[in-house]
Amino acid sequence: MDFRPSHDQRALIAGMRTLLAARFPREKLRESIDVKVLEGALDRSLWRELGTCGFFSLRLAEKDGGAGLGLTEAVLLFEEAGRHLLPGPLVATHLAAGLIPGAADGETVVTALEGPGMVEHLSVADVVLVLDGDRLRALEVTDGHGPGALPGRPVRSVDPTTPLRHVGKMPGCAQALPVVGAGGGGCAGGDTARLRREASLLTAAQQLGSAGRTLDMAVSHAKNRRQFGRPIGAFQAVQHLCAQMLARTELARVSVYAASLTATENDIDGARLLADEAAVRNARDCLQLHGGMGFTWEADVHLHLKRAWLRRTQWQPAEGAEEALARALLAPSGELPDGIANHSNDAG
Amino acid sequence: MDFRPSHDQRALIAGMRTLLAARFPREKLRESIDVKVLEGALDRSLWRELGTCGFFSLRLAEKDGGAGLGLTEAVLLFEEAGRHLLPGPLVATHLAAGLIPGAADGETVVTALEGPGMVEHLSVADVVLVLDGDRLRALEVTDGHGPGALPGRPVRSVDPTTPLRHVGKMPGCAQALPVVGAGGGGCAGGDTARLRREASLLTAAQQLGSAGRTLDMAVSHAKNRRQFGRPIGAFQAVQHLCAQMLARTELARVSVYAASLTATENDIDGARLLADEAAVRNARDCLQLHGGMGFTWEADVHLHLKRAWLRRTQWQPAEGAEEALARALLAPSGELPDGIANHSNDAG
Amino acid sequence: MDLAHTAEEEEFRRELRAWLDATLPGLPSKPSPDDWPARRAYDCAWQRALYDAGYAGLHWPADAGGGGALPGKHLIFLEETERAGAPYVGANFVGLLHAGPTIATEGTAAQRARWLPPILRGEEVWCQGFSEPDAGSDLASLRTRAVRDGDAYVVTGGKIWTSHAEVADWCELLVRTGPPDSGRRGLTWLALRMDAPGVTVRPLRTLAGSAEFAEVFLDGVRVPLSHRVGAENDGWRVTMVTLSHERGTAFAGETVACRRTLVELARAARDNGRWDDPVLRRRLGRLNAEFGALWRLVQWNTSEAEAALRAGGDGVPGVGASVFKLRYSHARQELYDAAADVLGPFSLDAAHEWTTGRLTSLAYTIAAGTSQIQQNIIAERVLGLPKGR
Amino acid sequence: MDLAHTAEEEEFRRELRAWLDATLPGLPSKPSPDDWPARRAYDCAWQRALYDAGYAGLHWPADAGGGGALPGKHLIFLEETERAGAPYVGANFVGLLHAGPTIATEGTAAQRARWLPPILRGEEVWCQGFSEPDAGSDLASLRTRAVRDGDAYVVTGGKIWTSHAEVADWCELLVRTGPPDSGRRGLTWLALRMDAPGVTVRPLRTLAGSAEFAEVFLDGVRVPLSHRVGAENDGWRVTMVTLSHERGTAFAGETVACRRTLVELARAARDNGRWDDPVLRRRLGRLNAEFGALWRLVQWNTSEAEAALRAGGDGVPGVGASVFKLRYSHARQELYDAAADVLGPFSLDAAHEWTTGRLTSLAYTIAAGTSQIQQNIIAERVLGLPKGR
Repeated sequence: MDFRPSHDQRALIAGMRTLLAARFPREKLRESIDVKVLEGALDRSLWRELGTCGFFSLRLAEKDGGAGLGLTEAVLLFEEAGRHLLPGPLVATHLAAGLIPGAADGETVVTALEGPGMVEHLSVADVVLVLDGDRLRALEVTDGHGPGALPGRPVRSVDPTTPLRHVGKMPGCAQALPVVGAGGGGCAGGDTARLRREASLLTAAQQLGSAGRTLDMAVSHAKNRRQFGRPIGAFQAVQHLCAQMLARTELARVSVYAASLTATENDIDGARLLADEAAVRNARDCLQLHGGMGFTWEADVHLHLKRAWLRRTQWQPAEGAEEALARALLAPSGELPDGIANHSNDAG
Repeated sequence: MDFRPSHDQRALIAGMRTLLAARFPREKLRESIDVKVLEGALDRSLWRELGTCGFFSLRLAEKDGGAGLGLTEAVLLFEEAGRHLLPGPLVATHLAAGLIPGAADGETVVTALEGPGMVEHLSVADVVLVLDGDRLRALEVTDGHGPGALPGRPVRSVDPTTPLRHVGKMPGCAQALPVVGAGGGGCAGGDTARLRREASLLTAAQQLGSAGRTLDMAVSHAKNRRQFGRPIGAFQAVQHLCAQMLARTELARVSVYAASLTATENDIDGARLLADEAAVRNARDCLQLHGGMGFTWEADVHLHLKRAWLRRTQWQPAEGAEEALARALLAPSGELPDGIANHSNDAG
Repeated sequence: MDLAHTAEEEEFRRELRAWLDATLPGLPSKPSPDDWPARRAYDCAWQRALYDAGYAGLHWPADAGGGGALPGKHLIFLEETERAGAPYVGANFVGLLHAGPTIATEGTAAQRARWLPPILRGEEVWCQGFSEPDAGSDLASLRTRAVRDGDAYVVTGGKIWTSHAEVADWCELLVRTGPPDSGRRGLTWLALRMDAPGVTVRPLRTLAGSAEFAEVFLDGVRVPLSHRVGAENDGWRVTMVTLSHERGTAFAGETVACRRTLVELARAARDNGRWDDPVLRRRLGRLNAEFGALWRLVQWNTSEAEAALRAGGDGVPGVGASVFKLRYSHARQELYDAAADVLGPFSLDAAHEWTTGRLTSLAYTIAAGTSQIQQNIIAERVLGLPKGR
Repeated sequence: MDLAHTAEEEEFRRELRAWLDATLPGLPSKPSPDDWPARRAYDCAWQRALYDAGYAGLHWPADAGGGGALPGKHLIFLEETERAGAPYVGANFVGLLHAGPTIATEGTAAQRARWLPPILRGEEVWCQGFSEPDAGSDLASLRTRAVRDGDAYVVTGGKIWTSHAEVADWCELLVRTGPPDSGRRGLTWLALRMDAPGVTVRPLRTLAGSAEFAEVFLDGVRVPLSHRVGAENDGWRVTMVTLSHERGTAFAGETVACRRTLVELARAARDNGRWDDPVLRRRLGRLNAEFGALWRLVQWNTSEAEAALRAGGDGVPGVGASVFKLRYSHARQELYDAAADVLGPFSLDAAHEWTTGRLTSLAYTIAAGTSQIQQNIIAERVLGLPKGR
C-alpha cells in the first residue's frame, strides 16, 4: 500500500501545471470573463492542445490512441483543472472520448444533458451527450435549427466562466448521432450508471482543486495583509479558519483519491459530499478572510465560489448521495469501511 | 412599548434569587446528586417554600389565592430556576395549580405524562397530570399499587438531578382523580393545547436560565484561568466562543420574553428552538472552554448539559416546532413577523 | 414588560399608513439599478415627499429640524414603510443616518444650518469616506493625509467602498491630521465637496457584477477649515457617534424584508415541489424562528435606546447592536442559501433576484465591521474579557 | 497510488485472522468497568497472548524486542483486531504506545533491557504523568519539581488526568528541573515507580460517573538518577517523541469501531421507525462519508509514515495527525449526537451504551490537545502562518 501519488503521477501533474501556466495564465482567465458576453466563446486551440496532451483520451487503450491510464490519473488532471478554473465542458468531453469521434483529440467539444436542467457551454459545443435513464445517445448541436437542436433557453449564468442554457425536457430519441459501442438507433444502454459515477468523481476532483486553491489564496493573504499592526494570520480567528480549510481539503483529497482507486458508488458519493463542501466552504471562508477586497469583481475568489456552486448542482447532488450512503449502512456487508474489505484495487 | 422587565418584575426576580441563594445554594445541589440513588428524594420543605412564595400559584387570580400575575412573571421565575438547576417537576406542578388541590401551595407534588415516554420525578410525585390528546386527567401516584398506578420502569437517568421512569403506554381513563374545571369522569377536554404551549414556554425559560448561567461560568473561567502566560480569555478563539454564547443567550431571551407576552403558538415554538439551542450549545461550549476540569463530575457544567438534553425532549421537541414554523410561513397572514401585526399584548 | 405601543404611537401609525396608502400609488416606477443619476433623483423625490408630509428625519432632534421622535416611534415608521413597500432611504442613507446625526450632535450652529436642511429636504446627497484599501476593519490605521495650508486643509490619499460617490454632493471624510503613527488620536472629520478640484471617483465592480461602490482618489484637495466638524484630531470620537448609529436600527427594515423573502421562499417551494423535502422545510422553519428572534431583538434594542434617552443619555445603541449585526448577517446568508436550495438549477440564473440577493448577502459579514470584529467587541466590551492579542 | 497491500502483508493478515478466530473464543468474559485490578489482569493476559503468538509490539523496532513492522502492516493488525472484536490495548496503552517507544528511542541499553520486555509481555503497566491542574494544554508551564539529592531526584507536585494510575507499576513523569520560568527548556523525563513512598493516587470521577482518571500526588518522592531517560532538561524533546506517537495511528481502531456503531444506529433507526425521518437519515449518510474519509486519512497517514521510515526518517506522524485528530474528535461527537436522535427518549437512559458513549465523546475535543490547540498547530506548523498572539 502506497497511497501517495507515484513518480509518474507526479510528473503528470507537473506537466498539466506547466501546460496551464503557459496556455491558461491568470490573464486568460480574467480576459474570458471580463468580456461581457452572454455565452462566452471557448478557446478551441487550447481545447485541441488539451486533446493533444491526452486530457480527454488518457483512459483509452493505447491501441485506440489513448495512454491506457486509469481513473486516478484522470482525477489528478481534473484536480489541476479545478485549481486553475479551466473553463469548458471538460467532464463531458472526457467521458465522450472513445464514444464520439473527435472528442479524444479535442476536435469535438462535447457537453452533456444529464436530465432536464442547466446545460453548460451548449452553444459552443458540437455534440451533446444525452443521458436519459439508462439510455445513452448523442445529438449534434445545430445552432437552434435542424433535427438535433435542443430547445435550450439562454440563462445569465451566475458563473461568468460557464455559460448555461436551460433545457426543460429531454429530447426525443429519433435523430441521434452514432455512439461508438451503442446499439441500434444511436441509443446505448447499460453503462450510463458508470458514466454518471465517473462524472461525479471528476466533478469532485475539480472541487478538490478549487478548495486547495482558495486555501492557498487565503494563507497567502493571511501572511501578507496587515491590520492592527500585524499580519492578520497572527490572529487566532484567522488561523483557525485556515486550519479548518486545510482539514476540509485533506479529507476531500483522500476521499477523492481513494474513490478513484475503488470506483465504488459509495466511495464516489462520499468523495463528492466532502469535495463539494470543501470547495464551497473554502471559497466562502477565503472570501470572508479577504474582507472587502474579496467582494470585488477583480479578486478571483468569487469565481471559485460561483463555479463551486455550479458544480455542486451537477451529477448527483448532495441529497441523493446522502440518501445512498444512508442506505448503504443497511446493506449486509455495511459494517466495515470499504477500505478494510479485501477489495480489488482495480478501477474497472 | 417597553420590552424591558418592569420594576415589579425585577423585584420578583431578585426575590427568587434571594430565596434560591438561601434555600438552594450550590452545596444543596451537589448534595442532591452526590448521594448515589436511583431515584432521588425531593426536598419537600423547599417545595412548600416555593409554594409559599407563589412560584406555583402566581398566575391564579387573587380570589383563588394567587397573585394574578401573567405568563411573563412565570417565565422570569422559571428562568431563575433554570439558572440554579432547581430540581423537581416544576412545570407540571405550576400548571396544576388551580387544577389539582394542593399544587398551588406546594403541598402536592405533580408531575406530568405528555405521551408514552419518560416521566420525571414519578416516584416522589403525589399526582400525575395526564395529557392524552385533548383530554386532561389526573392520577394519584400509589407507589406501584392501586388503581391509579402507572407501570413506570425506573431508568438510570442521564441527568443526576432528575430521576426518570419510562411509561410505555398511556393509562386508561377509569380511575382518574377529579381535576378542577373538568367534566364528568375526571376527564377534561379542550385546554390541553394551551397547557402544552405553556409547558413548552416554561421549559424554554429554564433553558434560557441555564444558557445564561453557563455563559457566566465560561466568562468567569476565561478571565481567571491562565495558560501560555495569560488569561485564556485573551485568546481570540475563546473570545469568539464566548461572544457566540452571548448572542445565543440574548436571542433566546428576547424570544422567550416576547412569547410570554403574546403566548402565540408561533412565538412559543420559535422561543423553544432558540432556547433549546442556547442551553445545549452554551453548555457544550462552556465544557470545552473548561478543558479537562469541565469533564469532571465535580464541575457543575455537566449538570447543565445533561438537564438541557433532558429538557429538549420535553413538551414539543424541535422537529415539531420546525415543521409548525414552516407551515406558518404558508399561512395567509404570514408575511410579517408576528410582532409587527397589531396583536394584543394579552397573554390570555 | 410590554410590546404594546402607546395610543399616541398607534395614532401615528394609522396616519402614516393612510398617508402611505395615498402616496405610494402615485410614485414613478423604480429606476434601473445601473442608472445612478436616476436613482438619486428617485430617492431624493421620495425624501422630499417625506419632508412635505412631516416625516423627514423623524428620529433627528427637533432642534436639528427633525421629528424628535423616540426610537419606538421611529421603529413604527420603519415597520410601516417596509410593510407598505415604500422606497428605501437609498442615496440619502449616509446623510440621514450617518453624516446628518453626526453634524447634529457635533457641528456648530452654522454647520447645522448649512448642511442639515438640504439633507432633510432631499436636496443634497452625502457619501462616506472612511475605509481605505489598507484600513478596512482597522480605521485607526488610515493614511489619507490632511495638512493645514492657510484657511484650508490640503487632503491627499484615497478612500474605498464609497456608495453613491458618483452622485453625491458631499462626503463625510476621515483624515489623518496627526503624525502617521498617531493611531486614533490623530484623525479629523471633514465635510468634502465632491466637485472640488482633485477629487476623482472610480466605480468599483462587486462580485455581483454591479458597481455598488466606488473608490475616491484625493489629490491635493482643499477643504476649508470651516468644514471641519469637531476639533482637530478628535475625529475618532466624532466618528464613533456615526458608527454607533450605523449599527443601530439601520437593519430594522431589512429584517422585515427578509421575513417577507422567507415567506416567498416557502410559497415558491410549495409551487415547485421542493416543499416535500422535510430537510428544506425544517430549515425554513428554523429560519422563521431566527428572523422572528431578530425582530424581537430590534424591539429590545429600541426599548433600551428609548429608556436611555428618557434618562437623559444619548440613546446610542449598545450591546444589542453588535449581537444583532453578528446574527443578522449570518441569518441573511442562510436565507439566501436556502433560496438556492428552493430554486435548484435556477439558482444558477443570475437574473433571478434571489441569486443577486445571495451574492450581495456575502458582504454582510464583512461590511460595517466583520463578524470577527463584532465578536471581539462583544467579548471585550460586553463580556469584559481581557483585550485579545 | 495504490491501496493494495503486498502479498506478504496479505499473508500476515490471513495468519492473524486465523489466530484471532482460534484465540478469541477462549478468552474470559470482560471484567466490570469499575473493577480496575480485574481490568488490568484481563488486559495483561491479552497482551501476554499477543506476545506468545509473536504479535506484541508489532510496530516497535526489532532491536527493542518488537516486530519491526512498517506502519502498513501495523494498520492491518489494528484493522483485524478491531474487526474480530479483540480486546483493546487498555491498561497497556501508555506502555505500548507512549512510554515504550520513548524508551526504545531515547533510553540507554540498560533502560531498554529493564523496561521494554515487561511491557511487551504484559507484566508491567505504565501510566502517564504529564498534565497538571494548571498545565493542561500548556505543558511548558508545568510545575512539578525535581531537585537532585545525591543519586536521586526528589519530586514534589501533582499530576492529573492519569489513566490506570491505581493499577500501574510505572509512571512516565515530566518534571521541572530548571528554574520555574525555564519553560520547555527546564523539563526532564523520569520513570517513577508507583509504589514509591510519597506517591498518592486519588481517583477522579468524570461526568460519565466513572473513575476513568486519577490525580497523582507526589510528596518528596525519590526517583533514582538512573531512571531518567534522556538528558536533564531535555525532557521536552523526549516527550514530543511520545506525543507524536499518541497522535498517530492511535485512533485507527476507533475509527473502525465508530463505523460499526454507525451501522448499528442505522439498524436501530430502521427498527424503531426513526429511519422514516429524512433529516436523520441524511445525517447518517453524511456521517458515513465522514468516517469513510477519516479511514482514508488513516491510510494516507500510514503511507506517509511508511515512506518516511523507508527513506531513513523516524516515521513520526506529521501533518495528517493533527487534521485527523481535529476532524475525528468532532465526528465522534456528531455520531453520538445522532445516536441520541435515534434513541429519542431512551437517550436519557444512562445505562444505554450510546448514552455513555455520548458523554465520553465530550472528552475527545479536549484530551491530547484541544481542538483549539490542534488548529493552532495546523495554522502555524503546517500552513506556516505567523505565530498567533
